Amino acid sequence: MRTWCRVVERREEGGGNYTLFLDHSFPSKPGQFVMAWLPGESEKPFSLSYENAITAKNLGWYSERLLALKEGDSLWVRGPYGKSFPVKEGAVLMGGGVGIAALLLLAKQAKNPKILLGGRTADDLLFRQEFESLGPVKVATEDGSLGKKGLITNLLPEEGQYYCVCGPDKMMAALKPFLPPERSYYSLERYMKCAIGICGQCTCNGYRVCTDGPVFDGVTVQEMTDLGRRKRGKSGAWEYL
Amino acid sequence: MRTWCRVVERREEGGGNYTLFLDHSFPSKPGQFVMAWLPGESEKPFSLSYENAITAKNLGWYSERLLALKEGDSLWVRGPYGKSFPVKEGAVLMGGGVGIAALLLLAKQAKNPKILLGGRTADDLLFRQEFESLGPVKVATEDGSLGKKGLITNLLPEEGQYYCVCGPDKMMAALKPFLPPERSYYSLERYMKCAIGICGQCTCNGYRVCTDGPVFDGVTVQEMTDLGRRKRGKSGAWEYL
Amino acid sequence: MLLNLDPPIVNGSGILSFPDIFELLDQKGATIGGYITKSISPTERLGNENPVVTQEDTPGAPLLNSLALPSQSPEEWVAELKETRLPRAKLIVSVNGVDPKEVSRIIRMVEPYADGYELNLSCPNLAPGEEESVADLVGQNPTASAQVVRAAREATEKPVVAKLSPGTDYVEVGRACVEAGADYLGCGNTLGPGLAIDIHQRSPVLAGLTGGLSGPAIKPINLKMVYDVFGALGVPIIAYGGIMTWEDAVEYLLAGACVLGLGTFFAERTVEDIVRDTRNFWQGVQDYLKGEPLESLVGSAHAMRTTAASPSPQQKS
Amino acid sequence: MLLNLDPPIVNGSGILSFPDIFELLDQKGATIGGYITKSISPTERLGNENPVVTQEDTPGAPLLNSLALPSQSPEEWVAELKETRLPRAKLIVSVNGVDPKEVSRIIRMVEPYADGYELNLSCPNLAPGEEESVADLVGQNPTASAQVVRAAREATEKPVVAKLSPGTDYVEVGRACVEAGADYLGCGNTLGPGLAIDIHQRSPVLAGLTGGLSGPAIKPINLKMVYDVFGALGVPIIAYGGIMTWEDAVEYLLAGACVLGLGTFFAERTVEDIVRDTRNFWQGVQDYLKGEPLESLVGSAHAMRTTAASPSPQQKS
Ligand SMILES: Cc1cc2nc3c(=O)[nH]c(=O)nc-3n(C[C@H](O)[C@H](O)[C@H](O)COP(=O)(O)OP(=O)(O)OC[C@H]3O[C@@H](n4cnc5c(N)ncnc54)[C@H](O)[C@@H]3O)c2cc1C
Ligand SMILES: Cc1cc2nc3c(=O)[nH]c(=O)nc-3n(C[C@H](O)[C@H](O)[C@H](O)COP(=O)(O)OP(=O)(O)OC[C@H]3O[C@@H](n4cnc5c(N)ncnc54)[C@H](O)[C@@H]3O)c2cc1C
Ligand SMILES: Cc1cc2nc3c(=O)[nH]c(=O)nc-3n(C[C@H](O)[C@H](O)[C@H](O)COP(=O)(O)O)c2cc1C
Ligand SMILES: Cc1cc2nc3c(=O)[nH]c(=O)nc-3n(C[C@H](O)[C@H](O)[C@H](O)COP(=O)(O)O)c2cc1C
Ligand code: FES
Ligand code: FES
Repeated sequence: MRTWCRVVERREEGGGNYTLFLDHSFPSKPGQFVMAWLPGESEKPFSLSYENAITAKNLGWYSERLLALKEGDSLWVRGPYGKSFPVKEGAVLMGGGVGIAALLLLAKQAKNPKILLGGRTADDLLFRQEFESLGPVKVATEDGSLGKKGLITNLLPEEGQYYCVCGPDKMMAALKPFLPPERSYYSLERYMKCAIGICGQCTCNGYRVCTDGPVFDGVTVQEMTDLGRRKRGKSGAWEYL
Repeated sequence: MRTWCRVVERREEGGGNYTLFLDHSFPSKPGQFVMAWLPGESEKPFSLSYENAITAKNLGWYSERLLALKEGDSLWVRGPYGKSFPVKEGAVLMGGGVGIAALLLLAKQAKNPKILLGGRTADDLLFRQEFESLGPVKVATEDGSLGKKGLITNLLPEEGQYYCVCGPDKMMAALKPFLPPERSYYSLERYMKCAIGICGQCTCNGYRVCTDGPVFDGVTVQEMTDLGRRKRGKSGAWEYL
Repeated sequence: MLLNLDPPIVNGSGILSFPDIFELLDQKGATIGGYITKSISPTERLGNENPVVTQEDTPGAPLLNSLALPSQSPEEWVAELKETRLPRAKLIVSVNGVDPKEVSRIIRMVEPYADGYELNLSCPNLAPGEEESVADLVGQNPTASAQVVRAAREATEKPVVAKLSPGTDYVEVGRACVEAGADYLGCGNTLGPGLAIDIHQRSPVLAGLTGGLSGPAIKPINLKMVYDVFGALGVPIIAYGGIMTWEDAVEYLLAGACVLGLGTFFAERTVEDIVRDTRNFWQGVQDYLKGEPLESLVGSAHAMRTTAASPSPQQKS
Repeated sequence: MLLNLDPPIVNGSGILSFPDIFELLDQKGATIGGYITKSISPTERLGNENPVVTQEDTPGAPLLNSLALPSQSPEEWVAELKETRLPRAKLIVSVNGVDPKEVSRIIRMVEPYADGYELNLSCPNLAPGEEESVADLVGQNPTASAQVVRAAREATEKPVVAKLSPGTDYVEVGRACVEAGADYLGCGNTLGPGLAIDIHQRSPVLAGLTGGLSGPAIKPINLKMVYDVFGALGVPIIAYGGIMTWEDAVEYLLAGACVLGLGTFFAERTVEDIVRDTRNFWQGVQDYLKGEPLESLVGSAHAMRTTAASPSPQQKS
């Protein structure tokens, strides 16, 4: 079930984000995720930023341990899991925070993508330079250090065939009213245990994010009253955002 | 593991032999066998005489029950199992008793086969007419009722590229000295339980007939001191022939 | 009292687990007649740290899980269940059978929202001051199991299922449960537990060390359990253990089950997959039955085995 | 006393079973250091009628067998063993541990031909109608098991293996066996037994009704057994249960085994397959070891689990 990987490179991406390149590739579709196991610690979900890499930010105890890995250290990976973004012409990619990591593979595969990035400060705009080589990039920062000042919503409207969003729950909930449900896709994050759809831990309005998602179409997301509102914690109890 | 089959035809072949045609085919190579289960009775090995049929003679309690099956009755079949005869040009097929059943598929697939049959009496020469449509047939009967009087060895020498033999142990042991080991193949019979090579029941000089056979090359058979001499009975104890 | 599930198909407790998932599946038309909640504990439990599941890559390998019964508090469950609307299916509340008093307290709390109960007897049988990891299971002990069932029986008139474990003296435990008032026996929980070791890490994979086995690998064991329990006690049985196809379902019905529990079945199946595959699953059972009532199938593998020449009981088309 | 097998690979008893098969494999160069006979009973036993094996078509499904210990008489075994020549491998005689007196009688009879003994303390699948399964009780009972081991110990100075069953209190039974003089514990026999039902026939498949489970499906259970027994008793262990690949072998070594037993591994493998695949199997273990002695691996999954940042103990190439 798990592949034993070694870290071949730990790349600093700015804003406290690091990419861990592994000695294995996980052939996957853009938006799919893997479970990364650190023995003695835990196992958590991460989007594939490259087919052989995950990108994380030090947000808590597990990501701290993860980002302490050095070249040559071991990590065990299973997956990829879940549904992916459609890969078509005319995608508008909208990312915030470390959620941006889920969009890089998509930007590489979709024809003529446009990219909108949001963050507190310029440093948070993960992979900005790489995105710029793939299509037109617009950015918004809360502190105005780069691009438009304010939230990513300030970059709208933006013409496109379809919209692919990944970022914090609150950001996605905020974007929802601005995007056409039939032509938009959202990648969600929930606490995961099994990642194979049996335990029910990762539910958002009854959809299991690990298996029914993490990418959902806008029509489904339209009905998700829990988006931006609550997630299940480790016991299963609701935690309100 | 087992396929539920129904008998679609029970054909009398003469000499107390009957062919049970089934509603399932078992794609197989000539010489392979199946295990036929009659619930509440037993499960025993039978060569495929056709890909959808087995042919048996009433030789004891199980074959008696088996041949009591009527059109529409059920039989459970697993397999095919085991190694097969080579299918090439210039085969000489030599069969005796109900062992002849193992040769019919071979006669159909090999180019220009010659067929030698032996039996106590003309009635024992299973599938004689069918073989005659497939190549030149010579027969020997112990009572002289058809062909040469005596044993099948009396039909030798016979020119051919290679020799395929199936019959009672004693017959095969008797033929052994007359045939070139490098160009001959023998199909053996031993009491079987698992038919998948684990229980060891069906051994002949350490070879498991179900998995290493039932078809063995002449070089291997040359060394088989147990051929025509002894078989393991149900407890595993040797029974001398 | 019977559960009257239509169709008689449920999820295993701890599988899917939560009311919002049940609501979605029921609304989307999954062919599931009853949903069983995650087993509720007396207080909130976080369960084990990840990894909580592992499985070899060989197809058909057993799934090992060491979730270790995470649970919201009963109060939080009540809040959720209050909001739960299942237009078609029944809701069965699973309760961890740790302590008779707590079982009856939990049942009284959720009683307005439940159509029935399942008691998970595969919980640590805690002696006072005893650590959870060293305790035997309640389900290994007929007396302890009966006490839990009796507490439930006194707290509700709704159907009560006592869920047994393979690897216990399940006929005797089951008998005690039935005498204490259980309407159904659940056969059975996960097998084992078993172990998986990562050969590169050189240590056990699961954070909880060992995990219970589920999936097709355990079917012969749980099928025998159903066969034995039906043969000895003849009570209604909910079957769990490697039910993946309608053929598996029919095997369990013939052994003596009257309700089919799906667990590992749901792995890697999306909502749409579940809607389609549960429909096909149930259709497969229907096609097999060819109009014969399901009840006539239940336990019929216990009849004398037929002999060679007699035709097979089911006519082939 | 130790068996000194080179390599430490054996067949499981009842698998391949007979001396002529061992001779052929040894002569053809199979990478097997010891061959274990079919378990010998005090008198001839026919075993169950066919079918004695069944398995679902799903890949990885457990194999069920109900051979029910067929056996030549000890006299016939002696006649065979007298003729047996294994140029390279050791010969281990398996004895059904039914009755201490019979065990010691059988051992004395075959003593000139055996390099060691394995005592089969339990057999989950006895013929129907057979008296209350004595063997089953022996394996579940530490005292009865110890009596059988003691009888063997008094009859021979050669290595004695006590083969335990999963689903018993195997640590306690194992402890009693070691105290009674067993040199090795075998972990373990088949799991269950389990049941398979033919849905068209509507009856159990195996003529013996139920059958013991073997193959990859049981690996997590028997692996835990090895882990538990090694952790509690620290004695030499022969592992059995779903060992199909060198990775499985390494898992068992890490759990605490020092000898690897192959059973279902042999299914559908010809002599040539066995010669090639046992060589590759053992080569896989060697490659993993990269010169590290095998002994240092044994039981090393019991060490403290390493933490995140510390590098994996095995250096990857
Ligand atoms: C499908 C999926 C894909 C994911 N992909 C990535 C990824 O590519 N990179 C990545 O770094 N993480 C990703 N995550 C989140 C990741 O699994 C962990 O939750 C994250 O690493 C924090 O874990 P922790 O134990 O370090 O922090 P925790 O102690 O669990 O959390 C610390 C704090 O950070 C907050 N937090 C947790 N995750 C996030 C987040 N993703 N964004 C903002 N705040 C957060 C928590 O709410 C909490 O307040 C993904 C999650 C899912 C479900
Ligand atoms: C690989 C293999 C293929 C086989 N193919 C066929 C087949 O195509 N057709 C078929 O009828 N049988 C075949 N057999 C034999 C078959 O499995 C049974 O042994 C046979 O049907 C007799 O079983 P029974 O229980 O009726 O008789 P039993 O009571 O077992 O035996 C009755 C008597 O018949 C003798 N006998 C058993 N089998 C034979 C035989 N084949 N030839 C001569 N004497 C025999 C026995 O030694 C005994 O004396 C095959 C066996 C093997 C191992
Ligand atoms: C991940 C997981 C969690 C489970 N949690 C519970 C639980 O909380 N309560 C319970 O009674 N059974 C629990 N079970 C057991 C299942 O309900 C079911 O009895 C078992 O998995 C056998 O069925 P299966 O082979 O179809 O999965 C759990 C099983 C799994 C795989
Ligand atoms: C067909 C068969 C027959 C067996 N007969 C015996 C036996 O006679 N004595 C014994 O101790 N174990 C017997 N066993 C158990 C095996 O030796 C082994 O312990 C078990 O199959 C687990 O290993 P595996 O999963 O590799 O097959 C038998 C197993 C099988 C499959
Ligand atoms: S994490 Fe278990 S269902 Fe998604
Ligand atoms: S019948 Fe079992 S090995 Fe051939």
